[in-house]
Amino acid sequence: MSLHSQPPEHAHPTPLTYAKVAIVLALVTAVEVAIFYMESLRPIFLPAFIVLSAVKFTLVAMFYMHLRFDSRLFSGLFVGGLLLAASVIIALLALFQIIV
Amino acid sequence: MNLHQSDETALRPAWRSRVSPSKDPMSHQNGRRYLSLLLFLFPLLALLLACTPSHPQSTFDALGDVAQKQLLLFRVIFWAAVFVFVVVEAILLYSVIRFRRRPNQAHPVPIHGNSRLEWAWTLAPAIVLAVIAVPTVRYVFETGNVPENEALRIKVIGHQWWWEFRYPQEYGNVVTANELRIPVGQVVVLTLESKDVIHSFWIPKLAGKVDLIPNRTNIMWIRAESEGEFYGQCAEFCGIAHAKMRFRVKAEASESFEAWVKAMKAPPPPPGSDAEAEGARLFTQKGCIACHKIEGTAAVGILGPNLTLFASRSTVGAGILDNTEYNVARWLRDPDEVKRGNLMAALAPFYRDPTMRLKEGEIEALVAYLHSLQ
Amino acid sequence: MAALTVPGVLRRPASYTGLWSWVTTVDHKRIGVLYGVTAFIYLLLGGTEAFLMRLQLARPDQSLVSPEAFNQLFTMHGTTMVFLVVMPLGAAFFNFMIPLMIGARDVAFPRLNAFSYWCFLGGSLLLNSSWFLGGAPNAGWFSYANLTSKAFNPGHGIDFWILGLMVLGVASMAAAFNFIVTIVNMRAPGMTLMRMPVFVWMTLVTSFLMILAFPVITVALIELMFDRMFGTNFFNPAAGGQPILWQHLFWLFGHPEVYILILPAMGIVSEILPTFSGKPLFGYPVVVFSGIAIGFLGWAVWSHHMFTVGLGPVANSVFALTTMTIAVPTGVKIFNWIGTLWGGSVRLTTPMLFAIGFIAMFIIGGLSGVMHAAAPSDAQQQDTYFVVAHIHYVLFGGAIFALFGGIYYWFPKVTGHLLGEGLGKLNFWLMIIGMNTAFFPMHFLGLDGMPRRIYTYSGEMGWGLWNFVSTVGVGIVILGVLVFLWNFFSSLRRGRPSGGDPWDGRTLEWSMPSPPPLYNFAAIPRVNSRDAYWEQKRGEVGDPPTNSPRSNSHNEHSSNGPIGRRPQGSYSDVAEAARLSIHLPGLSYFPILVAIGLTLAGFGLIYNLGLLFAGAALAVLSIYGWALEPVSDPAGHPLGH
Amino acid sequence: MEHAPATGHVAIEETTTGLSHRKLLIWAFLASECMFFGSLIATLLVYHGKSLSGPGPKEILDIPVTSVSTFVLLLSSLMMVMAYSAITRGRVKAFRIWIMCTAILGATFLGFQAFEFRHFALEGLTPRTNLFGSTFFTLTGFHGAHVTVGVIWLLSLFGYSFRGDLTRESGLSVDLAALYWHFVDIVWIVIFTVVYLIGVAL
Repeated sequence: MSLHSQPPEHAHPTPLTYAKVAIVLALVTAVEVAIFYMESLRPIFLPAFIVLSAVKFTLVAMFYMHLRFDSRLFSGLFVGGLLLAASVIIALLALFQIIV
Repeated sequence: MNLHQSDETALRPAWRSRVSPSKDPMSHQNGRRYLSLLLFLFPLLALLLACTPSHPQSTFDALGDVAQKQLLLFRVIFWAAVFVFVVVEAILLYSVIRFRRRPNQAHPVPIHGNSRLEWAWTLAPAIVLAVIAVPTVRYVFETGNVPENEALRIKVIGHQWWWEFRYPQEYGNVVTANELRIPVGQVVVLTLESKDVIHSFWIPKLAGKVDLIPNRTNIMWIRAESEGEFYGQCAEFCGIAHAKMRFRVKAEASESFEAWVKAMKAPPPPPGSDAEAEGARLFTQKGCIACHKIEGTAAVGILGPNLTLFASRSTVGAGILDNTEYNVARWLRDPDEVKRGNLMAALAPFYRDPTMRLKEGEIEALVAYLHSLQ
Repeated sequence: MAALTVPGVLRRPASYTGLWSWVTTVDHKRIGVLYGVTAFIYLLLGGTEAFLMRLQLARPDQSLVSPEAFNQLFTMHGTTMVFLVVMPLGAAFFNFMIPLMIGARDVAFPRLNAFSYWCFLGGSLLLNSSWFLGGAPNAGWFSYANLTSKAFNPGHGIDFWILGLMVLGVASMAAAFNFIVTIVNMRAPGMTLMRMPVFVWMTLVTSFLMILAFPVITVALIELMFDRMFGTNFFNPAAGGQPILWQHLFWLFGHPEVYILILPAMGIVSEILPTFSGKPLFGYPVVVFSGIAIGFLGWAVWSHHMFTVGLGPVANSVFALTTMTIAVPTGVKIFNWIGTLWGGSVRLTTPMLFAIGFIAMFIIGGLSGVMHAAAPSDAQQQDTYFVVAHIHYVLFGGAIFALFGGIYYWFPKVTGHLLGEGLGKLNFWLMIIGMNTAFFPMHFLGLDGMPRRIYTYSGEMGWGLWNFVSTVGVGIVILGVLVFLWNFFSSLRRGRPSGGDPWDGRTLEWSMPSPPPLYNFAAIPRVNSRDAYWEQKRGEVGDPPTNSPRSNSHNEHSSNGPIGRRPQGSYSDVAEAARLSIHLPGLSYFPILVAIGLTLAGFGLIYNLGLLFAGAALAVLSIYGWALEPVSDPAGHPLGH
Repeated sequence: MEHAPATGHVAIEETTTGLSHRKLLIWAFLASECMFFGSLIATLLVYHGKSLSGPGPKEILDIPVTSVSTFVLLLSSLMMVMAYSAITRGRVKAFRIWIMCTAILGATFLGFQAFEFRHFALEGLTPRTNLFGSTFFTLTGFHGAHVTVGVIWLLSLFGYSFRGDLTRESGLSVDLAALYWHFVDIVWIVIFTVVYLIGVAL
């Protein structure tokens, strides 16, 4: 239980950090699209897309949504919801035999 | 966490602890205990009365492999549950009665918990459940997986609110309705499909239910160990006439089963009387043939139940009425009165339009014809 | 923020008396009362629906109720009892008690709380209006696709069901968000998580279940609505749709929902038992963690409602095992409750009888639950009266008993009067005898092959006797409820005055007068232990009660006993709040306006696009009004003088 | 997190955790939204490749166009943090510019979506066509509805800033809108990957 967490830190990212994150996000998106058009990479499509979008997801959540700097309670709430949603998706895919 | 008291403290009755006067705004009465004992005896007594296997859909009277396995598992869990029930309710009642507030009683010792006890009563149910889990998983597979040996495969199709049974090619693609005939002692694999909404196929004495779901094929298997007629009923709510979506399963010796298959393929006998001939004519003229099929005649409809060898069935209206002349006439006169919502009453022109109503004489002729089909 | 009401349109309401003060109230106690009274009316309605069904089934081949009506009755009975009775009765206690138990002056978002109630009322009226607008929904409270498709269900009943549930879902979620924030963020100093009363804990777990489970049913409802209204194919077999997707989504919500219904009940029982045993709750941390564990496991068991849809032996085994696992934390709770009684000084007051009745009945429901967990034998029980027996032992013998216990326990706190004990005990015995007579025979019926949801059966089935007994049992339950109503109305004004603390209570709500003043706590108490108020009274552990409510001016009331008929939220309370410079949240029109807008939009989706836009516009404008309106009146104190 | 600058006093409620009520609320809300979009995505994936008739994702989705709109939405997130950063530093004018940019980019994204929906309808894919149509339009439609709500929220904040309602003390109000906006952005990150890239490729 991390409900009694430390008061939030005040080390904000600067606009420069935000811009850097944006550049990374744009690059990763570009890489995704590039991979998409490389037929030779077809076998690794699925893991590559999942990893790359997870990277983007994490960057936005950690920097733009300040989860990295904010109370752990917020991270707990959000990640909890996220994990439950992911488990539901995976369980349904298994039950409908899309994945085994 | 205050889990440091010893067992003795935890279990020491309150009235042995500190005694000092205290006031209680609510006075209490004695003598309720016998009432509450009675209360808990009642269900057990009732249970003894109820477990008589005289009912046509009793799950206690298992006459097929699958139902027997399910019943055996039920009995195992039931007795475990009875044991837990008796022990826990007894302790509950005991502690309520034993630790009733006595006059001039002090505050009891404030016990916050006991970690050894907590472990014990976490493990106890876990162990009971582990014991139950083993046969459960075993029977999930035994009842779920179809036995390997040569089996008769019958397709069951659920309709609002009747059943269609289609036999495989080896049995001449025979199609029948609301009465499933199977050879006794043989594994029968049923593939379950639905034409409209979800239904559930259930013959309590032979096997637990499996659903029939549109756009999906389910499989179940049954094996009747003795000859006889078994009751079945749709178990998934499927609309207005759900309560009247019943059927029968007839398990018979393989010779008579083969004979029935052969008879199903033969054309019907020529009319034996004027009434039967008139009925046959009406069956065509009134349009019955648009929905019903009778092997070897002009009736080739598929919307309604196949009526080949109708007279050899025990029931009419999907298992709801005995197949007597009176009941067939009743059904023909006003199907909606017998079975509200059924599609024959909704679709057939002579029920939709009051001016086209069947006359009594016509009904008699139709009954005579239908009962000649055997 | 500048003071703002929508200029020239709405003056901010200022009256704390009269009908409008109830319409515009944001006081958690009043909202709790509104929730409780509304839910109880629906209990009477749902009970009437049940009784009509029982009369129809009392003998074979009866035709008291037409099949069409029967299908509507069981659909609405289930929907009503789940969404309009057990959940809101729980919400009534959340509302009234949680702030008092954690030492707060109100909930975190008072207007959101009011909105939650009005949405609940709007959704419930939307749902029930179907009775008069062409027929109630008729596909069961689970409304399995594709029986709900336009093709098989052309009327508007299902549309009312969909939209009613959506609006009710908004209400539940609004309440749940509010209680999460309130409990996490508004506890009195010293009230750590592990000092919170168990009822508060169970409310927290329930709230999390609500905010995570309701989106799933919302998506299912949206898909069903789109299928019916716009011709999409989610559950359309002809286009390859899978009707069992509905079942998965429904039970993904539906099983956590079962714990949404039962966890608050377990919380109430965990409050009543220690109070009347004179002992702290046995194994508090274990009880709390079992509650959390039940909340988590509730997500991993939904397919046990689907053992007969042919998921295959592997899936059936997995869900059978996860389901059995739940029996462990449940059993642990029951043992700890018995441990609380053990060695105590048990006072068999009415709330205590209901709490003990809860345990006794819940054991039966729990054990039949384990029987259902065994997938193979469940294949015989699924969709039979055995399941009906099971859910009624859990939801009637369980949830309703605990809620009645809660009503008897907290009625004096809400009204300042005790409910009559004699009538209370009569009420209890009638209900427990009645429910066992009504529901125990259903076990036999189910095992003797009687399916659920059939409007009639033929005499040859041999089900006549037990059905008759069951109907008699429901009659006895109804007598019990009538006794309760008699007790309620006679005690409301003439019941014995209770004073602030009639039961020798343990938790903070008993430390204040009854009914509590508008602002709850004149001085926010400091908490040093779990049974904070016992500690103050007995001085057993913790610090001496220096900064406690005992020492504030309001305790004169409670030590003087009854406070007569001081109406809640009276002018004197408001003046007193002003004197103590307590900022009360201001009254507001906007919560009810948003709720009306949503409800109208619901009707609009069924009947008329214009109405839809009008409702949506009202909701949006009111949300702006809400956002621009300061929480408390900036004039300094809420009287506005 | 209250981004209280050293000088300004923030009228924060005294809370048990030290966190603001509203911020706790929005995070709980976002957790709940995860389940909402999770269920929609689950439906889409369960029906992936199960349509009985065309057109499917391979025939109809246009990766280059959607890549651009994805980029637009990502860029709007950057504008949003800049707006937030500006308001916490008390630069109201800069805030107005950034938040307007965010709203415009959001609206541009919606424009792309409207174009896409219309184009698909002309190509013969509507919500009624097949399972893909039903699941695709419902999922992306609800995402679009969230973006629309976000744009309205942002414009409202823009408006408040002229009433003097928005000062550096009310950074929290912007923070809440920002969290919502970024959430909508990351939902799109998932949708772009799952529906578009994976949907077309596999």
